[in-house]
This record gives sequence, C-alpha cells and structure tokens, in this order.
Amino acid sequence: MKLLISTFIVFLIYCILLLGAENQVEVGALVAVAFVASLVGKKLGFMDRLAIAVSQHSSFPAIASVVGVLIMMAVFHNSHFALLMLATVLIYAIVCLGLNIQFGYVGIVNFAGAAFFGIGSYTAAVLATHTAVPHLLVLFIAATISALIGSILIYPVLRTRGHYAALVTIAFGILFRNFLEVNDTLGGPQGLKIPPLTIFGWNLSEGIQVGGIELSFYIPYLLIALILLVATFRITRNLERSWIGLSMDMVRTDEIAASTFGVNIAHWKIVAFTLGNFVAGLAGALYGMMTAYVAPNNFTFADSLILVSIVILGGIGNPWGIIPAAAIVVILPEKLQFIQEYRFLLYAIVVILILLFRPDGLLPRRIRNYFPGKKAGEQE
Amino acid sequence: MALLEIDHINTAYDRIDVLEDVSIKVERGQITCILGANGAGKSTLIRSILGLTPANRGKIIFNGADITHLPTHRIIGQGIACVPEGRRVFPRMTVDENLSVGAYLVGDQKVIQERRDRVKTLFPRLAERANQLAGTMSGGEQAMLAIGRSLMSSPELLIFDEPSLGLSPLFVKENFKIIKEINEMSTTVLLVEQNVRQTLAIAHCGYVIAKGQVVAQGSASELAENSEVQAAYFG
Amino acid sequence: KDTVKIAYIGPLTGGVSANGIGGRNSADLAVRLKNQDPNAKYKYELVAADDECKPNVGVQVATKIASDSSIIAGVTHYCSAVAMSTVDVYHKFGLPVMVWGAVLPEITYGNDYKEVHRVNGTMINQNEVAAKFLTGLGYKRWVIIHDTTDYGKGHNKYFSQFLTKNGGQILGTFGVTADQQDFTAELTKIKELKPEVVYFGGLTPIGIRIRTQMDRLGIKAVFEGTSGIKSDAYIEGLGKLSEGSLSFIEGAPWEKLPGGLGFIAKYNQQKYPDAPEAYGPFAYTAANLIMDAIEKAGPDRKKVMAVLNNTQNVETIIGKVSFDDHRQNVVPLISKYVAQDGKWVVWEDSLYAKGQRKLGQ
Amino acid sequence: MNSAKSKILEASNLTMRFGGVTALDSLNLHVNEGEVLGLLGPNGSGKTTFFNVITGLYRATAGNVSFRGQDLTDASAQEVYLHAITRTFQRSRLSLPLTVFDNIAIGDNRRLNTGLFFNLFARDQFEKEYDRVVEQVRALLLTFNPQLAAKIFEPVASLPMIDRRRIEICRALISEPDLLLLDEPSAGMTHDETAEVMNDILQVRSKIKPFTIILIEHEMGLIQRMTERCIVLNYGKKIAEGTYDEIVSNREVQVAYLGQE
Amino acid sequence: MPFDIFLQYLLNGLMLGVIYAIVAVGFTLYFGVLDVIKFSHGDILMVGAFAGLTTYIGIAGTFESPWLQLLVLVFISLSVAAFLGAVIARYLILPLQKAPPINTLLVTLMLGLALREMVRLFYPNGSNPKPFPRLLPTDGIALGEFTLRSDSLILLATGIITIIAVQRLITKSKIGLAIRAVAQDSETARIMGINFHQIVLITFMLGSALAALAGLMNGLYYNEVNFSMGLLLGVIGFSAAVVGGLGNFYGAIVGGFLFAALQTVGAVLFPAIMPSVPSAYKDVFAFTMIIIIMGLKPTGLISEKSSERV
Ligand SMILES: Nc1ncnc2c1ncn2[C@@H]1O[C@H](COP(=O)(O)OP(=O)(O)OP(=O)(O)O)[C@@H](O)[C@H]1O
Ligand SMILES: Nc1ncnc2c1ncn2[C@@H]1O[C@H](COP(=O)(O)OP(=O)(O)OP(=O)(O)O)[C@@H](O)[C@H]1O
Ligand SMILES: CC(C)C[C@H](N)C(=O)O
Ligand SMILES: [Mg+2]
Ligand SMILES: [Mg+2]
Repeated sequence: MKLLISTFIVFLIYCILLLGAENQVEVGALVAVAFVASLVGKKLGFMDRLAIAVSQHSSFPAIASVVGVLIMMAVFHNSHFALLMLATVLIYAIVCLGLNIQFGYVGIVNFAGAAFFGIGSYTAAVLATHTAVPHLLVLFIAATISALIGSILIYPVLRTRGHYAALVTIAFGILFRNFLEVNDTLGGPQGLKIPPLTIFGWNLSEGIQVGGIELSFYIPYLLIALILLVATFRITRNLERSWIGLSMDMVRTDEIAASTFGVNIAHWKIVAFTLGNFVAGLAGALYGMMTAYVAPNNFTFADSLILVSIVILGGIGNPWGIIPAAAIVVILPEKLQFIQEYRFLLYAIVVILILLFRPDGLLPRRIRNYFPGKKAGEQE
Repeated sequence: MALLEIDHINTAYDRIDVLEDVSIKVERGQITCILGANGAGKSTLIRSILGLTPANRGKIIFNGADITHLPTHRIIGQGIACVPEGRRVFPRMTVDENLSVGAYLVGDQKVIQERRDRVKTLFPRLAERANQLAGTMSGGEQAMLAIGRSLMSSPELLIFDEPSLGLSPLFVKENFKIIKEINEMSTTVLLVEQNVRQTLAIAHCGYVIAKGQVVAQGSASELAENSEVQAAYFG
Repeated sequence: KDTVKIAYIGPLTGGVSANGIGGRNSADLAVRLKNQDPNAKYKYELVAADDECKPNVGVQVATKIASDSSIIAGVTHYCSAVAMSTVDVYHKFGLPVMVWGAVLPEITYGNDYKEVHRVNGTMINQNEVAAKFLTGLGYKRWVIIHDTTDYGKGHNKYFSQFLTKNGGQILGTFGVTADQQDFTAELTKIKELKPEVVYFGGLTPIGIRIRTQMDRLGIKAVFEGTSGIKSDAYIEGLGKLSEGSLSFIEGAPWEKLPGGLGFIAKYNQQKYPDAPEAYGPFAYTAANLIMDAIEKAGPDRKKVMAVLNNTQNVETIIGKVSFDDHRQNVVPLISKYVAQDGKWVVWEDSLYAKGQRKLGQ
Repeated sequence: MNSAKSKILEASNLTMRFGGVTALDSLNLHVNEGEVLGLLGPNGSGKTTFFNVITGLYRATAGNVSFRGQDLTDASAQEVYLHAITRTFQRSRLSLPLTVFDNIAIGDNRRLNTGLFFNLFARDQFEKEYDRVVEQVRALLLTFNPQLAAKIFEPVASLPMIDRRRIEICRALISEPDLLLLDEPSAGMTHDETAEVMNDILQVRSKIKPFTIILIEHEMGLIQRMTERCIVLNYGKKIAEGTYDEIVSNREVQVAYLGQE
Repeated sequence: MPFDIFLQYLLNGLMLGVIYAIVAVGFTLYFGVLDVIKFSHGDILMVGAFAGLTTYIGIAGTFESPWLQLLVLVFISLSVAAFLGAVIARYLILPLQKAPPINTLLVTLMLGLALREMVRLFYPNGSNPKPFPRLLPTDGIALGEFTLRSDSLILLATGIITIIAVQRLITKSKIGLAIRAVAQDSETARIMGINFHQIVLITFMLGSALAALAGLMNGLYYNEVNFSMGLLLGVIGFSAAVVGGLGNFYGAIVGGFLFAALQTVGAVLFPAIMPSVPSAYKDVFAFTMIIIIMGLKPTGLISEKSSERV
C-alpha cells in the first residue's frame, strides 16, 4: 500500500509538471525522465512489484485516478489550457473505451471511430442550436443517433471479417467526412458552431466564482467528462467481467466453437458495435460542446486511426491501458508544439520506440478475473 | 559415432523448465523411439532439436556438428525432416503445393516429381485430392499429407511426432510399414508415438521420458519388458 | 527593454503547411526586423503554434495562446474553418488577433467581435474582379472546378454569382477533393463541354495536377485560378505549362511596391529554407500592425485592440490598410497576375495585356 | 437400458458435397435414445462431416436430420445447441488466451443469464450465479483431473494436449446434454489416459442422466469397450451396422478400414 | 455518349486502374506475410517517386537518351525502396513478430507518418508539389476527342506486365511458395528449411520496390509528385486489394479497375443521370458502393477459397 501511494504521488506530480510545462527544456527533461524511469523500473523489477501491489488492492487504481484528476483540477483551476487538455484526454479515453468493446472484445476493428465521434458532435450542434432539448439529454440523443447510424453498417459488418470488415468501416469513415464536406445542410466544409452546454439554465461556458476564486469554464466539462469516463469505465469493466465479456471473447477467438455452444455471434457483435458507437457519440457530443465548433476536418480517416492507435498502444482489451495511451497520444503532440513543424516526426518516432519496447502495448490485457480479490481466497 | 547426439540438455518455456538434463543418442540407420505419457516433454525435445525452442543448457550434435543454437532452417539444411506435432499442413495451399514446400531444399525438378509420385502411390488419397486445399482435408488425410510432405526431401534423419494420430487402423499399419521401409532405405528415424506395441515392433531402441527426464532406455525388446513402460502404457 | 510576446498560428504540418511555414517565417521576419530597430520600445518574441488546418486543433492552440496572459496579440490562421472555430475563443479571452490568410467572409462579417481583424481581403472581392475581368476580355463559356474545402466552395459560390451577373455562361461545375490525384474523369467531361475558360477555385497542389492533366487530354482553354495558385510552387511544379495561367489576389501587387521588394529582399537575407508563399506578406503585415499598436499603446490587450480597431490608411507592403466596421481590411485593389515565362507578372505589365501573346494557346 | 429403443436422432438421405467431393452420400442412419453409438470409417469417409452437419456448422446439400421428431436440417449451430446437443472437435478448439474456467463455463451458455442489466448492474446476483458456475466447473474438473481443478483460473495455452481434451469434454458436458458427440477423443493419448477419460465421461453420465453418445474413434479397443452399436462409413455411405463383433467380422469393413486381407 | 469520348473515359479508367492495381498487389503481398494492413505502403510509394526524382536531378545531363535516364532512375528508385523495405522489416517488423499482428499496423502507420514528414521537412522545398520529368515519348494519335499518347500505352503495358510477373513469381516460383508458406504458418515453414527472416526481408524488399514502381508510374503519368501522394493511393490500393478478394492477385487487378471505374462513374455518369447530384459526391458514391459490395460479397469479388473447416 505504501508503494502504491508513493507511486501515485510521484506519478501525480509528474503529470502536473508535464501539463504545466511550457518550454522545450522542461518538456524535454520530463520526457527523458519518463524514459529513463521506465527503463530503470523495468530493470529493478519495479513494475512487477507494482503489479502485485495493485492486485492486492484492486480498487486502488480507480480511486487514485479519480482523486488524481480532481487534484489536478484543483491545481489548474484557472489555467484553461491545461484543463482543456485534461478534459480532452478523458474524452478520448471514453471514445476508446467504446472502440475497445468493439475491437478488444468481439474483434471488430472500427476504422470509423472519428466518424461516430463526429456524428455525436454534429447531432449536438443541430439539437442544441435548433431545439430546446435540455443539453444533458442532447448528449444521450447524440449517442443514440450515433448508434442508430452505425446500424446501417451492421449488415456488412456482420457478414465480413478481418480485413474485409476493416474495409467496411474505412469506407464509411471516408464517406462520412466527404459527405459532410460536400453537403451544405450541415455547414459544409466550414462546419457549425455549437452553443455551450447549459445545465438547468446555467451556461457552463461562463467562468465561475467559488469563494472568490476564479474557476475556469472548462472545469464543468472536465467534471462531466470525468463522470462519464468513470461510468463508461465501470460499465466496460463489468461487461468484461461477466458472461457478456466471456461471450464476446468467444466470438472474437473462435466463432465456430462459440456458435456450437449457443453463443449468438450476430447478437454480440451488434451489441458491441452499437454500444461502442453509442459511447463514441456520447463523447463526441461533449467534445463538440466543449470546443464549441464542429467541422468535417475534425473527423478524418487519420483521426480514426489515432483512436485505433490509442487502443493498440494501451494494450488491446485492457481499459486501463487506454488512459495513459490517450494521454500520450493527445498530450505529446501538443507538448511538442515548441518544435513546431517537426513535432509529428518526433511524435511518430516516440510511438514507434514505445512499441518496440513494449510490443504488447503499455498495459497488456490480463486474464479475466470476475471478482478480483476473491480469487485468492477461493483457489486454495 | 551416433548421427544425433543430445547431450544433457535443459529446455524451458518462459522460465518453466520442461526438459531437465536429457541425453539421447540416435544411431545411424536405426529407428529410435521416444515414449512417454502426455506432457512428458517429447515434443519439446523435438522442438529443441529443430531449434524452435532452443535448449538453454547442453549440446545437440548432428553428424558431428554442434547444431544447438543454429536457426531452424540451417538445422533442416543439414539433412533433417520432420512431421511436426499436430501435422501443421499449410491450410491455404493445395496438396501438391504442400508437397512442393516439403521439397523446398531440393533443387532438381525431376527428383521432386519422382518423389511426389512415390508419395502419391503410398497415399492414393493424396493423388485423388491433389488440388484440394489442405485445410479442408479430413484429420487423417492431413496426417497422410504431413507424412508425405516429410518424405519429399530425402533427409538423413526423419523425425516423426505422433504421425499415426488420427489415422484409421488400416493406415496406422500402413504408416508403420512405410516408416520401416524408409528406414531400410538407410534413413535414420526418430519416432515419437503413443502406439507402443507397434512402435516397439519396428524400433531398434528407445527412450522413455517422464516429467522431462529420461527414465528408461534400451533396445526395443528391453523396453517392452521394462517396468516403467509397463506402468506408463499397459497399466 | 521589456519582452513582449505575440503569437503566430497557422498550419505548420499537413497538406497546406507550405503556406503556414511561409507565413510563420514572414511573421518571424517582421519580429526580427523590429528587434533590430533601436527605436522600438520593446523586445518582441514570436510564439508560433501549429493548427494543422483542423478546427479542433485550432481551438486547442487558440485556447493555449489566448489563455496565456503574457501574449498580447496574435497573427492567426490560414484556414477558414479553423479561423471560424477560434474567433469565439479569442473573443472570450479578449485576445486581439489579425487573420492573415483565411478568406471566408464570415470570419469577420459573421460576428461582431472587436478582437478579430483581417488584413487580407475576402473571396468576395477577388471573384468580383475575376469575373468582370475575363468577361471583359470577351470570353463567354466557363467550366468551374473547385475543391470541396471552404476555400474552393466559397470561391465557386461567389464566382458563379458574379459571372452570371456579368453575362458569362457556366457549362458545368465540378467539385473535387483536396487530396485528389486524378482528374481525368472530370476533365474528359470538360473536354466534351468545350469551354473557353476553366475556372479553378483551389490551391496550388491540385491546381498543378489539373493543369497538367488538361494538357494530357489536350484541353486548350484559358486556366483561370484564384489566389490559391499564386505561388512560386505553382510555376515550379508546372514549368512551361504554367504559361498563361491567371490568378487574382487581394491587395496591391506588392512586387511593385518599394516595401514589397524590400520584404522579399530581407526575407531572402534571412535564408529561410521555404518561400513566403502568397500570403507571407499578409502575415508580415499583420505582425507589423500588431507591433506598431503595442509600441503605441503598450503591452495591454485591451489598449492594443483599441488601436488596431481604429487602423485607417496605414501604409504597408500590401498597400493601404483600413478596417471597416467589422475590422475587415477594405481592400481597395485586387491584383491580377498572369504566369509569363516562368514568373507571375502583373497583368497590366504582361505581354498578354499588350496583345503580344494570347491566353489559352 | 431402455429397450424400447426410441430414436433420438435420425438422418435420412443426408448428402453433403464440397465441390467435387461427396463427403456424405445419401446417408441413412438413426441413433437410439440412451445408447453409445460408435461411428467408424476410413480417413475422409465423412464422420466429422456428419457431426458438422448435425451441429449446424454445415448446411446439408440434401436430406434431413431430425432430433426427437423435430426437424434440425436447417437449424443453426446455436439452435442445435439449444436442443441439448453438444460436441467435441477433432482438432481441439479452445480459446487459448482464456482460462480453463472460461472455456468450460461457456459450455453452459444455455443456462447463463446473459441479460445486459443482470450482468452490468446486478452484480450481487451475478456473483451468486458466478459462484454457482465456479462450483459446477470445479466439480466437473475434479472428476476428470484434480490437478486440473487447481488450474481453473489459468489460461488454457499453458496446458498439455491431454488436459485440453479434458477441458473440451467438460465444456460439452457442463450443460448436461441429451446427445454428446465425441470426435476422436483418444487421439494422442495413451491407452491408460484414454481409458481414464472415458471412464470419467461415463461417471459423469451416471451422475446426471443416461444421455446418448456418438463416438468417432479409430481406437478399436475403445470402440469395443464403450459402444453398444456401431456404424461404419466409407465414402460417405453406410457400409456396415451392428455390434462391435458384427462389424469387425464384416468383410467390407475389414478391407476398407481395418486393413485385414 | 460519343464513341471518342467513351474511349477516352475507358483509357483514363484503365490507366487509373492499373496504378491502383499495382498498389493493391503490394498490399496483397503484405497481407500474405504479415496478415496485417501495412499502412506505410503509400508512403513508401511516395519515397520511391521522390528517389526517382532526385536521381533524375542528379543525373541531369549525364545521359543523352531519355531511355537511359529512365533506366537509371527506375533502377535507383527501386533499389532505394527495396533497401528501405529491408530496413523496415529488420528493425520494425521482425522485432514485433510475437506481438499481436495488429500492433504492426500501428508501427507502420507511425512509420508512414514519419516518412511523410521527413520528405516534407528535409527534401528541399518538400511541402510543395514537384514536377516530374516527362521521360516517355508523348507523341500519339487523336481520334476526335480521344487522345492516345504512347506514354500512356507504355505505362499501361508496364503495369500489366509487372502484375502478371508478380503473380507468376508468387504462384509459380520457389520464392513465392516460401512466401506463402511463411504467411500461413511461419513455424512449419521453418521446419521445411525456409529461412524465415530472409523471406520476410525479401517480401518487404519486393513489396517496397513494387510501391516505388507505382510511385514512378504515377509520376510519369501525372508529371507531378508530392509528399502526400501516398496517403490516398494507399487507402485506395488497400480498398482495391480487399474488395477484389485478399490473397489473390487477380482480385487486386479486378479491385483496382473496379475502383477506377467507380470513381469515373461517380464523377461523370452519376451526376449526368441524377442532375441534382454534383460531381463532388463521387467519393461518397464510390465508397458507398464499396460498402454495398462488401455486404453482398463478404470475401471480395473473387472470393477467397475457404480453407476453414472443423
Ligand atoms: N508453449 C508452451 N508454453 C508453456 N508451456 C508449454 C508450452 N508447450 C508445452 N508446454 C508444457 O511443456 C510440457 C511438455 O510438453 P510437450 O508438448 O513436450 O509434451 P509431449 O510429451 O509431447 O506430450 P504429448 O503427448 O501431449 O504430445 C507440458 O507440461 C506442457 O504443458
Ligand atoms: N470444407 C471442405 N471442403 C472440401 N472438402 C471437404 C471439406 N470438408 C471435408 N471435406 C472432404 O470430405 C471428406 C470427409 O471428411 P471428414 O472430415 O468428414 O472425414 P472423417 O471421416 O472425419 O475422416 P478422419 O477420420 O480422417 O477425420 C474428406 O475427403 C474431406 O477431404
Ligand atoms: C483552403 C484553405 C486551406 C486556405 C484558404 N486560405 C482559406 O481561406 O481557407
Ligand atoms: Mg507432443
Ligand atoms: Mg474426422
């Protein structure tokens, strides 16, 4: 437990420093420290010890993460940009949790993640601009629309597998963006403005004062993102640790054996695909409201690839992997702004290096444990 | 000097030791068999010989040369062929193509054609199905193909890992006959089998492995009498 | 001297990065020159950021820049969609910015934000001239190709309007994507339509491709481009084929103004590896206007904004700059260019205007 | 044993063609309630194909299958399973990254509650069901191999072949099927091991109910010991039917299958 | 439609199709060995084209005959790409061999990004399009509105010959057999005496050289190259390979021509039939058709023979 808490504190300080880092020296030093630390940590068997500690206190990482985000929120209470980045990381993590259900569990690689994210944003834009639907409801309607539009693809997705299924989603992703761009009813290439989130008449984009302290207007978005993330995370976790997760794993690993034992392949694929798109749409709607603007260029094929990258980089199937992976993919290019036009080159190289060092992703999926903590007692 | 000499090897998968201090000699021109219960480490031994899961201690000498740490294709190149555990035919290739891969190291097209014809006389079913994708063949048909494929290179040492698994009684007999014939044409054979009676009937000598160690060895007739073998196979 | 930070935002990576990097270098040049000026009250530092030409990234960097109170003002955005998405951010944070390349009218006219200024003209001005000019030369039959970005679509919209008003006839309109490689299908159809002029609303890369493929198919129409192709890269990329292509750009022809020539000379002196591209001079001008305002009002966002709002008749390398009630530079002049012997030449000085060469040969 | 011998499964004129290959050729056969039927035949004679057609993995080219009077010819694999028919595969088909428990538990899919609400939100109830299934799997494993029961939460990938076969059999047994199809369960095992596994199956059978078994085997000793009746296929046709003694003395069977001249 | 115009469309479609098909063949090759989408294929194509361009600038004036120039250019460009392919295989692909295959996707994706950015940043004035020399004879015949130039014919023939050659290499030669064996079961391939590492390297060299060839053809046909040319070509090549039917070279050809046809129809015929739909919808049209085709033929137009059994 001591180990856990101290690791948590060190890590938290690191995150705060990184988020706050402005200039090249600071960022460079922090990235280097991370690299060295992970190498040394591996050498000293630190990761193993940590893993053991985590398995003994299985609820620690979840609580620590939430507390960590809240602490960072407090530290950065009025630095908008840090909060925006933090909220973006959380929102990306939400989408990727959705994709992870599709990809990590039933094995459908969705190369149109950004499209479903975009459907959420666009729905939010249209509903929030033209209707009086309460905004929290808008989030859920947007998610539902995303899932519904996804159902157009269900027929080809169910019939195809592997690369063939990949092509279906790739085609949809490209088609979606092209459609938005050439079709003027949704703003065409310029896109649409989205009014800020208003909850019970309270406009979230206006700064807030609490006890004389000026709080950034991103704080409410961050909080909502955090709540949604925790909810999706719980649901994904429960999903994985249930008969549903088991059925989905069977669908992914062996369709023939699965169907011989009564697993309804189509049903689980539909559930996973729809659920994933729902989550992507949900996150997209929140993201749209936070950035207040949608345009087709936000949802290119390249963006879909970034989402898939997060899932792979994190370690396919492990929801815990997604969070650090999302942080790396979202924050790293941003923190590299100081090298301007060279930043993508460096970013690509860093990701390649990470994969060479951790070929299975940052946190590879572990074997299913329906009720962690319980197993040890039962086994002996 | 023996054709293949395995000298005190240890082999492990992810740090878990499977073979411990195993020493085996395969004499030139003989059929040497390896017996042992499930999970004893027979296939692991073969993987070590082939360099797929290299031994982490000890030495493997083939034809006087140390092959312990050579890459697999080089080991095969020294004159070894193998029917691997689980047959492992190339599923999306036809029967004929599978046979061609078996002759990958053979240069002469005529020789390949001759051997292909011989395999097809041995297993008429393969001739019937020359253009069927191997993956769609029945279990036993795939076993025939795997055996046929291993005959395509003419190796000095042929290693069989449970070749008669899944074959009908007729073909099991046929199979042992073939192995014997091959051996009589001066190919050395290392045979792993569960079918102890028939194996001991054609083998010259053998080893019994249990839990990763050699627990008995001797000539075929000695082994048939051996109490370990009795215990392991005949209850 | 105190150091004052100003920001530059543009696309430094991705397909249109040449323009973004050219703009960045130009703004950087302005800052360097200012810092050499002994009379300047402050030392300036340029904080450059990449918007990738993507609205969401734009919002991100705009937030970063705008929420950094040490930054007084910004030279921002080449891409219209990005500019559209960020004006709210600037308004919210009260950061005065000057758009240096995005041409969509709504960026200034679509809101009433005192923070947002624009030195370059909108596509409206440009297309009015473009349509009048060629109908004036007696051409009647047009085909329009435009890319489906806001830039291309906007140009299509305004050009079509002005062209019909001026009596030109549109035989067909073809939208193409910005990353398209092959245009032979569209061009074959165009060949069948037999236009006199092919109007192209889009940027250099596909401009080059379309012009090359026109030649491959043997289409002998006048190639009328927009500001998007007025780049050295266009001429370099086409070689001889560029001959006779037309382009229009807002502002006076800076090549002919003394300040403009000075700009290019100094730019070359600094040995930037990339060209300033068509909109470099605008970024340069914007940076200068901002620094001048800071000199005048001190490093204070509100005061700088007030000075910028009232910019009238200021001499710059792109001509006089005056802002209207939407802080849009009322561009008095649209320059017409024609590619001649491997150079962009101001139309009035060209052999074409003199009747010694004919377009579309 | 039930001597009224009601038929549990009936195949009539069952034909399965793959391109030029006729794997089942107008096959007629029936299986009696509660019996252990041996299905023999040379390699490639259509035994596995017969299983695949019955379990809905292949759609028969022609002919019918009925199970307890219900037509199963066009039933999907999932529907067949719901009729309480389970099987093992000739080549082991386990999900290697999953645990022993997972691989077996899925066999009881029919009785697992896969409702969204139940699984995601009613975790207390789910835990109760989970505990029950763990007990069931453990009990089953204990019958087969107590050592394996200790590895219940380990991934299958690390287990030897024989344990994988056991797991496959457990997966087929856990849902307490009415008809169990075993495809060469002895492949790769020694005599003893085979005998042990078969005894275990019979033990489970005696514990739950006298379900029917169709056994594909090349190991004649096993056939002799286990089966009450045998059917021999060749080129997708039935060439003999009867008790073990009857078929081994059949001339055609001897030539085509047993290899006795 | 007048006949001459129709011929012109046909020729355009064929040219486009053959370029797509060559890219698709590259993908087919990689699917074989890696069973993964190699997202850097298009960028290797671009690097090949730039290598050709650089060579041209380097040898300018050295050789009189454009044919000789062309030969040198092709040789160097293909060699550079092959070398690059070998390096990628050795340092990025083989080390990840034991990881889930999809991870190779991420590595190649990042590699593509890195290559693209490197050309953009470090090639002189790399962010702008570059003119590609016209080395092929441009004389031709005109038939009404139909222009047929000999460079088109040469490129078309080169493309088709290359595809057939690769097809023969893969299906008939020993090396092809080895490549397929490695693809289906690398361990057993090794047991057959196949040098696994060498085959992976060779495949990557071959695939990369093929990409470079496609890049050069693209350059020679359009007389223009740019750093992002590989992006879209990569996606289309992938689509063509898949829609045609994986692992099948005829599938790649069919897919390539199908895609070209869809785009041509989408840009011209479709708006002509439905005047309310502008030509800008062509990609929407093409990709919608792809989704529909995949729904109808889930394993591609030339269906993969199923080898799965139970
Ligand atoms: N890839 C692997 N990873 C971890 N352990 C393994 C692996 N392969 C085999 N083992 C273990 O090694 C031991 C020996 O296995 P091996 O396959 O060599 O046995 P065998 O004698 O060939 O048995 P069989 O008769 O089943 O073929 C077994 O306990 C098995 O669980
Ligand atoms: N999907 C398929 N495509 C083509 N042929 C097939 C397919 N499945 C089976 N066959 C052929 O049908 C015949 C019957 O195969 P099946 O697997 O039923 O044989 P089997 O009796 O189980 O043989 P074994 O004892 O060898 O397992 C074989 O010749 C096989 O090659
Ligand atoms: C098309 C864009 C990339 C650039 C153009 N200047 C605009 O206003 O949008
Ligand atoms: Mg074995
Ligand atoms: Mg079978």
